[in-house]
Amino acid sequence: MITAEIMGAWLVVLLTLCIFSFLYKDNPFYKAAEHLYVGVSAGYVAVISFWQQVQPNMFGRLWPSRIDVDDGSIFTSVWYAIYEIFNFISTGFGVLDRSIFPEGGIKGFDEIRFIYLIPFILGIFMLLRLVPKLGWLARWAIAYIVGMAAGLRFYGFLNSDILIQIKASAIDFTSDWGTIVNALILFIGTLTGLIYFFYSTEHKGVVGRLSRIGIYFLMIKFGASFGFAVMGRISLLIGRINDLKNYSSPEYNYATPVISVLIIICLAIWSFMDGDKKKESAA
Amino acid sequence: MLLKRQIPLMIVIGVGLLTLFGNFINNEAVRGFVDNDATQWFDIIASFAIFLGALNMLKLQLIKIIKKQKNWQYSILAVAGFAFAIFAGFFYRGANFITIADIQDGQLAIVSGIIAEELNETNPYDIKTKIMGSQDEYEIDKLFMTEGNAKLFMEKLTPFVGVINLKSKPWGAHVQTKGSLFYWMFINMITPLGATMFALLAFFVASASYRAFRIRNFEATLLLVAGIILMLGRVPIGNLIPWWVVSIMLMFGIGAIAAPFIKERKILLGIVSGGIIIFIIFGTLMGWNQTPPALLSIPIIQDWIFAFPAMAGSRALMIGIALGIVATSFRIIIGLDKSVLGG
Amino acid sequence: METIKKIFIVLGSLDRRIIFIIVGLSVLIPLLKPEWVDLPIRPTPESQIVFDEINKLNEGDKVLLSFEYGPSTKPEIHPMAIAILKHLYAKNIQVYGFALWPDGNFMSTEAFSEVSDDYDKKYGVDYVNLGYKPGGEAVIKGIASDIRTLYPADLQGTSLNDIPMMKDVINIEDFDFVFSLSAGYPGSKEWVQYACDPKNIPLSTGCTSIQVTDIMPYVENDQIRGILAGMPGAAEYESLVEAELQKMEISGKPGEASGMMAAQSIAHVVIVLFIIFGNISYFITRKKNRKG
Amino acid sequence: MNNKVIIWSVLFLILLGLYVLGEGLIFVEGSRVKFAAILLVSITIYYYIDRARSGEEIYLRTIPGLKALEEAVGRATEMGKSVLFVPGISDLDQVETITGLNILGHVAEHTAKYEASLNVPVSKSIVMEAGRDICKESYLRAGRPDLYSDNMVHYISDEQFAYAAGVNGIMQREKPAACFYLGKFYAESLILAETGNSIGAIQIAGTGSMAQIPFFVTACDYTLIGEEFFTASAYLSKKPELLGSIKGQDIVKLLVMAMMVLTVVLNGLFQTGWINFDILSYL
Repeated sequence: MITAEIMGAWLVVLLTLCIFSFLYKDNPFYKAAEHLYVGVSAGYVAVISFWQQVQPNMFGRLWPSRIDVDDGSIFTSVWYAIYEIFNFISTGFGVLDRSIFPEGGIKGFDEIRFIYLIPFILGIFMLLRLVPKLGWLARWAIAYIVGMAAGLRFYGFLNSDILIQIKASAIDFTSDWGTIVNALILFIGTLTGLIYFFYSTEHKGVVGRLSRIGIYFLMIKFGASFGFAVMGRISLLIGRINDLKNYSSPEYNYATPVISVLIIICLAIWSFMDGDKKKESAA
Repeated sequence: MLLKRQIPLMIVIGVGLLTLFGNFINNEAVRGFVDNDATQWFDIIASFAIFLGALNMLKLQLIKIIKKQKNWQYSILAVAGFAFAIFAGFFYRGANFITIADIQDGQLAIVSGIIAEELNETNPYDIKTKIMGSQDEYEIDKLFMTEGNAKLFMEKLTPFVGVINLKSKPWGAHVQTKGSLFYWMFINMITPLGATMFALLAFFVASASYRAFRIRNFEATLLLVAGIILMLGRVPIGNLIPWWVVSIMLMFGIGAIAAPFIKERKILLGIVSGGIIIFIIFGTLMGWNQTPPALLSIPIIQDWIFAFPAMAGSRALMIGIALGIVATSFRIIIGLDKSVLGG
Repeated sequence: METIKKIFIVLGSLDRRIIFIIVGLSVLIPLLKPEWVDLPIRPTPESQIVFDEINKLNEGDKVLLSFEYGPSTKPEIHPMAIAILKHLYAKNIQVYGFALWPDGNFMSTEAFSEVSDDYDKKYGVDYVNLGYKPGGEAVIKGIASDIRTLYPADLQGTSLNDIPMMKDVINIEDFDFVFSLSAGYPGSKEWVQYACDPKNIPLSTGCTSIQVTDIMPYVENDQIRGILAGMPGAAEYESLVEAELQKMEISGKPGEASGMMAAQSIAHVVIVLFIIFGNISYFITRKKNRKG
Repeated sequence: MNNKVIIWSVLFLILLGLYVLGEGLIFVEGSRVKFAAILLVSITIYYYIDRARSGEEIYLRTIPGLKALEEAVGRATEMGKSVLFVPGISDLDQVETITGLNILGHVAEHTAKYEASLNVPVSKSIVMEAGRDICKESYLRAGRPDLYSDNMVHYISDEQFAYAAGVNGIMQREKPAACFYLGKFYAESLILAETGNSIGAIQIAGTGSMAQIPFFVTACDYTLIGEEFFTASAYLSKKPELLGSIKGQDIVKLLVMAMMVLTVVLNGLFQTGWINFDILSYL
């Protein structure tokens, strides 16, 4: 009996093998899977950030549930009238059932924060970048993001990546010889590594020799990253082949073997036809 | 000119200084604004930037289809995929579940039997206790993608149960609950595509290891040797490598370092092979076969390389990069770097 | 000698697809037959530090577990999430789930549902999942200062006030330990810079292998307490937790990563041999060209 | 010149004094060192940017990578083969892409002078436009506008691996003598470097993406590592803010190294009890 579970498994195997088909050659299966991925992942991220951030934290603050906020003034009823208009639009003029703007406001916060109209407006400005004439408005929104990111990073990197690293270079001379020698290696390696990235003087004589030692330490670090990068990629490959192995069991109607045979046949036909086309165009 | 250049620049400088020095100001109002509201605004605008990215992608693909540029047929798939994600996110929820209440007395055993069979759990006993434990209504712990399947299961229960109704998870939470179409899309489309794209890299690394990674100078040798020792040291097979193999590798290493100083090929070969023979004889005499010394085991050497020389290089690089980012952030905050505001 | 040289030259121009097949088999065979290559797992010092740090926590402590990985890095990080949850549940520690990546929601839901039933932990009392918020560093700064402005409700939409274990939790200072399951940006580096350094809360991390060398300096001076490096790190932690569980007579399902160590080992040996053979054939062809 | 130094250091002391006075009232306690560090770094960098902008010549050492680029173009001309330039797969919003295009301008000048044919495959349409402007300008500056043609800079594909496959095709067909990879790279760096190696081309790479540096170092003849890449571009762009900023960073690097040595020495003395001032409590 075909359940959503089995249909899902077959789709997983099909998409996995389509991407792996790139190893043979760039072919229609790979192009199809790649474009599907571009479309679905863009939609996925947009839906998640709407339901996780924009709806609860922005609309939720502008129109919290009316019961705990209503002071009976005309202003609040006008304000919630706007809310109803938004809902009217979002449910396709009343056709669909209420989803984004539930009845009587969004549960979560207990007071209206009008100041959140600012990010709402800046957000709309960001979207206006698609409109050529009004594209410049997006700069205001980008300015906010760029400015705040710079402020956050200036403090974060200076504190954690420089000040605390200086503090960490202290060596405990009371410990045993082995630790002291290792700590000295660490200290010299860091200093000479920094000298390599020094641009104000020519790398000759003493500075030249120190920067040569520095590049050796950097190369050992890049060797470690090289080893880790290979390790990480192999782990991911193991994860995929493990999935394919699980889905080749009878419980999933032998999804992997069946689909791989089908793809191999289609690829053979395709490359055979593709070969002819190339011969014609070449001749 | 004011609107297009000056005001965005003022925003950058104002927000930048506020966020930077917000860490030092002591009064609650400012700190509250900087730490909470300002960050909330950042997150909200970041979400709109994500929408912009999605719409941009959509625009590109649609142009490709309309203008019938090369491979435009595949762009239809991209647009269809995007539409499917929006459909699963806003129009079709799924995640339906059933709640039952005031079960006719005596029927509890049958009801929990049916539920246990649906959830293919072994004994219905713990379902029975859960039902008794729930005050007014008991939510059956199974989410149905389509209302059709849910109704099928409800028919089996209706004869034994007083009140039964079909509900679904609230909008918004449906994006994470197991039974929703969105979750099905994540597990069966995004996971295989995303994961396999990365898995491809393992193949590319392998073919590059064979055909491109060359010991062209001393730096590249250091890099490859450190990489090999790390790769072998971090996996269980590393401890199987016997001590004399490691000593041969050490002698080759010493030979590589000495090579530039000793021009004569013959002498160099003599030193390296002589060294190996002495090393092995000395080792077997010292009984290293039974208790190999720590210094000659790949995982221990790997731990040392990881903890000290590689750490030094990593710290030097971290400080270098941090200085670059601090300088760039500084130029942005004082308004010197205008290119960041875009074309 | 001549024939060996000729073999290497032929090997030098091997077609890429043959290399792909060799790599594919070197991973598939150990997965199908793990018992052929059954090797003991030796924990590295850094994995041991992570284990000791978490073992030091005692009952009733609060741990912030942050999920910032997605499907493409799941094989490396998910086994860590399972092992950490087993360890925390076995010690009856309260777990608070957060996510800095959109996919983190699904990973956390899966991890919680996989482990919580075996240790019959109840949602809202022993563990809670607050879910994802976009914004990267800004979200961490928000968690560091005031969680309630950032999270009105948890992942299921129930407001924080009616979740028992959220009662006296205001911001990160109410947590005894932070563990970041990180696969890139935003990840453990941002936890160090915007939460754990400024508020000095102990932090440990399990991350993808590719990221290890960038956050190593934090590990060296305890800004991050130990590190689980990639799938081998996950396997090491699994073996440590299993030993601990046996001591506490709690039976549990074996970990996933340990089973894959055989495939990881064989694949590494194959890559190392590729590098060595590649270079030998490079030297021989270079010497021949110079002579010829 | 040195009265500017005095002005800035007096300003530094005043601001720090104000901060210390305001501690507890306006300012938070306990982060005096962080505040001083932010001030010191900002003033140092601004001081050197100011000197560069007031026309003073900023000395930066020659970057070996740039010399390697020029030699490679010369050798390509001798062998009568083309030069391939890959500006990475990211858009203009990435700093590394802009840096890569800066260096493209320099390379284009040399290909114009040596009359070597230049081929620049790109992955984003905006990068293509920017690349064409830069190449046209360089060919004009070298006095050979006749050699420039628009299809030197051409678009291949937005998708990562399809782009890499496309560039591989060009490499195998045209067999360029020199391949340059300068920009932001992800995993596709492996495919490019491997094919470049198999056709025996001289390969020079430069990127800020640390994860790709190990692969470039082992697969290419010369690699501009992280900061070297950015410095080379600033060196070519002759923009005062960039040159001054690099000089400022160098001086701050010296300060950091001095502080590390100081920490080790003072901490050592403190441990052996000769002084009772514990520097670690301050940092």
